[in-house]
Amino acid sequence: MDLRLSPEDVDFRQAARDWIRENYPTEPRPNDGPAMREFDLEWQRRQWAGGWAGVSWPVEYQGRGLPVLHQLIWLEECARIGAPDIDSRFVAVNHAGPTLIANGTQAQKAFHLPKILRGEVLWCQGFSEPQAGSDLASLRTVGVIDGDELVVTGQKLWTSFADLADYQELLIRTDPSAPRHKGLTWVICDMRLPGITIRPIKTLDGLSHFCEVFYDEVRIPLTTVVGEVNEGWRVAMSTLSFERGTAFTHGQVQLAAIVDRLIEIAGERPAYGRSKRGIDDDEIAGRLATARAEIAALRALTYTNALRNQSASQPGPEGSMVKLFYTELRQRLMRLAMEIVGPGSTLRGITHATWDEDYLFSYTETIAGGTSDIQRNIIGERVLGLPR
Amino acid sequence: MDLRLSPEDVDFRQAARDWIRENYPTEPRPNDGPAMREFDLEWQRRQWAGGWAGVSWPVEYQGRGLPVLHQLIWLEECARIGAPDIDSRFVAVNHAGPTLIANGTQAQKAFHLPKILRGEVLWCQGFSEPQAGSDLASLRTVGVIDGDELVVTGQKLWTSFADLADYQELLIRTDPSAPRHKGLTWVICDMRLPGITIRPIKTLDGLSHFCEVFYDEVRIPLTTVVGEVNEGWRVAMSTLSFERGTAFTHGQVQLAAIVDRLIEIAGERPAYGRSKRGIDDDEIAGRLATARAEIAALRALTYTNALRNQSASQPGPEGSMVKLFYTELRQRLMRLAMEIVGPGSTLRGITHATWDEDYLFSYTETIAGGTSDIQRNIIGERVLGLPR
Amino acid sequence: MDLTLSDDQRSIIDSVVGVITDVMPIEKVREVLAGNTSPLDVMWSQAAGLGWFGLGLTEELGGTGFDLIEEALLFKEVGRHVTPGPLLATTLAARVAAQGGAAEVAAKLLGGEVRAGLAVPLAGDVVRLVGAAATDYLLVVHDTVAGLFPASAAIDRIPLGGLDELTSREQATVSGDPVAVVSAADDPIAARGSVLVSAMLAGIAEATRDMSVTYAKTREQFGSAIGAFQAVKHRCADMAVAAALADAQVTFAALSVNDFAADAGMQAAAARVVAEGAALDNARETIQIHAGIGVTWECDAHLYLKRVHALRELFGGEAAQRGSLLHAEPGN
Amino acid sequence: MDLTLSDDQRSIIDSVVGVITDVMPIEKVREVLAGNTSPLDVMWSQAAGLGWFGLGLTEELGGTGFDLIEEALLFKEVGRHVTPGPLLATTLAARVAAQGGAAEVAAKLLGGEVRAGLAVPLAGDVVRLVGAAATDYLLVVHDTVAGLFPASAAIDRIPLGGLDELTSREQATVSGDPVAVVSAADDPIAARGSVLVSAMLAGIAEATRDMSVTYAKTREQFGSAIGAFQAVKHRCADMAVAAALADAQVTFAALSVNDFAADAGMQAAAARVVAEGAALDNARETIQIHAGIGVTWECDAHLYLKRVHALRELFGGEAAQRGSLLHAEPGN
Repeated sequence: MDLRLSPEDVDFRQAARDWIRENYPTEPRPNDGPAMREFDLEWQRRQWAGGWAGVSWPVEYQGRGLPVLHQLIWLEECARIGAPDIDSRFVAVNHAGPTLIANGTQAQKAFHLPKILRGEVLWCQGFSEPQAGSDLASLRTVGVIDGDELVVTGQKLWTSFADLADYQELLIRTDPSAPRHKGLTWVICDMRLPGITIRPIKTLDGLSHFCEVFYDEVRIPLTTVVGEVNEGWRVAMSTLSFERGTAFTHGQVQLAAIVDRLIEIAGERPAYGRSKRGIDDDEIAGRLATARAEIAALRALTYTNALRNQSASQPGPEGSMVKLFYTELRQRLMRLAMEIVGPGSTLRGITHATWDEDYLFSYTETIAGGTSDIQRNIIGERVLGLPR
Repeated sequence: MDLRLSPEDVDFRQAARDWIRENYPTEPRPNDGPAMREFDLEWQRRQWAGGWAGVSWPVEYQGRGLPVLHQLIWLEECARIGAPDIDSRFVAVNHAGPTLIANGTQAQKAFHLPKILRGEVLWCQGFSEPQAGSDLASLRTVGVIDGDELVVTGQKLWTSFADLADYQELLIRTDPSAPRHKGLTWVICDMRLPGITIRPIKTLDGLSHFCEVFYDEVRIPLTTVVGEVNEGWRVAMSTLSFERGTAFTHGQVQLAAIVDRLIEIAGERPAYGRSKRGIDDDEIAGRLATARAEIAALRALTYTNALRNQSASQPGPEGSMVKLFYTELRQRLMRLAMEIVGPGSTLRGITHATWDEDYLFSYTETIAGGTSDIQRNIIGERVLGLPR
Repeated sequence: MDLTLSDDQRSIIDSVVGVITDVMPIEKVREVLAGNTSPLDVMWSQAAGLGWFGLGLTEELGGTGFDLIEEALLFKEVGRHVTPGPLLATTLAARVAAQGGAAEVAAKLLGGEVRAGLAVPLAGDVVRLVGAAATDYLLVVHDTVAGLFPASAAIDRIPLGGLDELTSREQATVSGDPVAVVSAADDPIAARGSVLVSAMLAGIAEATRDMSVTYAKTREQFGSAIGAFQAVKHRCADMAVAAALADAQVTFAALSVNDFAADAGMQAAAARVVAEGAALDNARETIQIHAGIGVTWECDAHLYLKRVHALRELFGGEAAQRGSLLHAEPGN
Repeated sequence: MDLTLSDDQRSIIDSVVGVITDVMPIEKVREVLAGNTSPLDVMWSQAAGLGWFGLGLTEELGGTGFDLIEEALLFKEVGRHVTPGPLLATTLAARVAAQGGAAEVAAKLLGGEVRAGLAVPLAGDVVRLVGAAATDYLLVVHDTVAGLFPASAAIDRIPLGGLDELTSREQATVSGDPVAVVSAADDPIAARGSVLVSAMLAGIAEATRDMSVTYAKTREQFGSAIGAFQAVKHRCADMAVAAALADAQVTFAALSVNDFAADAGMQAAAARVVAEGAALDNARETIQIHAGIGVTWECDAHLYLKRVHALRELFGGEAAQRGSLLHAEPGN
């Protein structure tokens, strides 16, 4: 084992750092709407043009084909310099792309993969439903085969960027008579098809992070089915596993930045409602030190998982450990931040305009993408082998 | 609502305090064995002689017939002055007595109740078994009716003071064909009957707090059945409810004493492995302050439950709240104590000879009498009405 | 000692709940949140009519003659229903006015004609105004003294953000003379305020427990109500324990402070610590148990969470209680 | 960067596990606990024969020429098996002797002829001896310097209690001259020691996780294995996360300290904090998951819990790590 970067790794890091510094968008990112879409796609296009898109995507699909370590380095460098988080591009680049590479037809790959890397399209995810949250397999949106089309009717919930996306990873029930996990199908849904209605959902921070999507007899060509009809559960699970691997690298760098900033603030003023400088308050200082230790350990675990699993065809359930710990740590850290800066602080937030928004948003993170309880079930059952 | 004691209450408190101060045993309590039994029974006898036994037992059973508030005052005064905890007398005075009063025959009451109050006998409990811990209803010790006797064969576990007790609250299966909770019977077992073997269990603190009890065709008269044959579950549940009511009053006063002592120690020296005086370390001081707040609230909850439920025929499941919070708080507090005094401290412990023993013993408290998980099940299902 | 509710106390609770469910149910709270203040005006006149602002004030001073415990029962319901408006500040302000010799101002406050906001002292004359938007008086509460000022005494008002959209926050400087002053030795306004904040927090802890339990009984996943899963069930149990402790301790604190008991300071501090913890943890768990629904604007969970943060800054938060707790003499 | 085990590293682990399961399985640990030291002597000679005490020492100095990471792998197994005996002190003592010019003493330590205990500096010359009973040398480790003394240098030895019956504790005064001294600038003995303590703690976190998972799969209550209940399952999941974090961070710390990396101090401190938390929490949960069984002397859970407490006092506990963490420069 060796932590030191090889000369090639060091060169890659330096080259990445130099290129990002020269090229990342420094103007403020629009908060939402088409302007944000355009901003994010432009940044993706610039990466493509610079030869940095798809660092660890296979070369045959125009990726760089580099090891996962370089992917991690790339993500860390982007985050450290303050380049935009992958955010709206996440589903396309980190979900849909890898899923198509693993499960798509030649035609699907040829059509979609270049559009993704070149920054021409955004994707969104369509898994959860009102009655199928944690219990994803109970979803009810149905697809009826009619000739060479699927006719889809139902409702999806918690779809981020549905209003900005071109395509959707859509999971539907195609065999209502089959057991829960059987009879599901994973299709590529064009978000501009007739019969689709999108409604943003306002979240507790006053912003809209999610949408509801309604499907009224939406006709989707059968050629867009990924995997086989009624094989959708297997395809979806592989997609979720991708999410739980290195997906939180950017966020982890943000956590480190949050702690750096909190230590700085604690060195300047008393914690909210207290009398001593935050850093001189043993309780505050102890919690900040522990947070830094936990962030270091989370990074070590992310690297360990990623580097040990790079030969595996898809990430294992260990990704749930990173997701669970990362989101809980983030929420815990934001609660500590509230103790230090107090509500209504005029200090600028780290990932949102204000610390209040950063704080409130952290409540969504232990829920979105599978609640902490669901992650603990996965760890207990799939990593530790405990009975259901 | 009024917190102030009435003149009668104040008089009772003063009289109790005066009497206890004059009469409580000040010589060190033997650690175990017949000497401890004799010590505890002698203290019970002295209370009887002084007219203080069974403060809230009904007058018809030679109790004082006083309200539960006086019972709480009595327990607090005993604990504050440092009189012995009820400990080995607990099952007799707080379990068996109330259970017999509620469920016993006239003959059973006439025979046993005076012996209990007068300090002639100790009782122990025989509910848990190796395969029936949290899942009490799965117990396997069988009793077969043979003429006017039950022939009992099996094994009980975690029986405190089995080696010192005269009688046992014994729960056995008398109808193996009935569903789990049916077919159990609650009998009074004379611990000197032939066929009983008792083996002490050494616990993690190096002491023996529990015993195993083996029954090999032990013949117990049917006249000792409390309630009806196959009605034992109901009787046992009433007994467990008693345990979860005011049973922790002495312990709560001990908690307060532990915090007092820790604050004193923290004012004299640095916490273990740290550099400042404990009381000047904001983290240590904050945890001590929080502990004191939690102890105050636990006392308030105990009083509230007791005084509001005194008209109920038996304590409700709310007692599980006190049991859960008290035992978890005690363990948390002992972990804090280890942070302050460190392992191997030569300072005297509060309830054991050393802080180490106090600390280790706290691990048994969240388990004995129903684990914290079982308490949470009871609160969830029986207090909040959540589904099983 | 008596810890059961008297008939009077039951009527007070019933009456408060009646008014709130009638004129300020959660839909109306959301109207206020959206900027429509008329439900607040309706509630205000009813509250004044029923004597809410003088519940704990003697009849000679224009009040109803009850005690702090009855006020605590009222404010527990206010917390439980995330009721908006400067109810606490106006109640305390009426008390200060009445006892500080400003009988006319007291009468107006008690009668609902005018309202007061709170001013939390920061440094020198600089204060943080909390819930003081559109109020006529400002109550500045120090540990040792409480002073009532006309709203015009606050100059250089700068609006501040805050988590709770229903509680305004501003920074300002207070200048000029108070219309009434009461020293803590005569009447511990800060201690009463803190107990009533604790009561609101205890109400929030109970409301969020109830919200979670109700949802856990009805929401189905994996073929059964989620309350059947231990992860949810045990969390609800912990919420119930926290709420029960907070409620019991608030009662002890209210009675102790009212009686000027020797351990009143410790009891009030304990109530604050336990109630803050219970309210914050329970609000947090309520969001988590409601999962996706829990983070939406339409779910009430965030209203509770945000209110907890708004309340914590009044009359000294958890850290400020440490001294009273560490140096407490054993009670009786 | 490479985070997979090399073949050499796998062999080291296999060999260590082989020796321990052969000569010091838990039954033998309990024999040592009962006062029979012969299993310890057998283990000691095998350990010396396999080069455990010089694993991280260069071949010129009599070692095997591996690095701190290989020592960490060894001590993780030592932690995992609650192996008794002053293995860590002897390993570090051999290093100090070899580098401090006491070649003969180094050879005896490496060869298993003599053993060393640790002396934790308290104030002045007063130390706490840990695991120093029946040892021939004492290693006194300060942050800046480590000195090796003959056992006779410790005078006024007073036995102290302690939670871990397998680790002796005494108070003593050290006088006289060291046989060897190494400054931290040349070789950071305290940092290496702390990393190896973290490795033992990480091993304990894994062992207790495994013990709990195994029990949860086999113990039945209410008609199913208790691991099917979320209360148990989720606790096991949290234990797994804690153990995985500790293990990963110990690896980063060992590699960083060995490389004299710029962020080595932060990495080592982080490993210590995370591993202490994981070991203590997991040991605690193991007792609770085993319930009644868990608090018996026969259950191994308490051996782990007590060992955690014995390890925490070596080379600066959690609170001592704060400075390194708060003032850390961002790493690479």
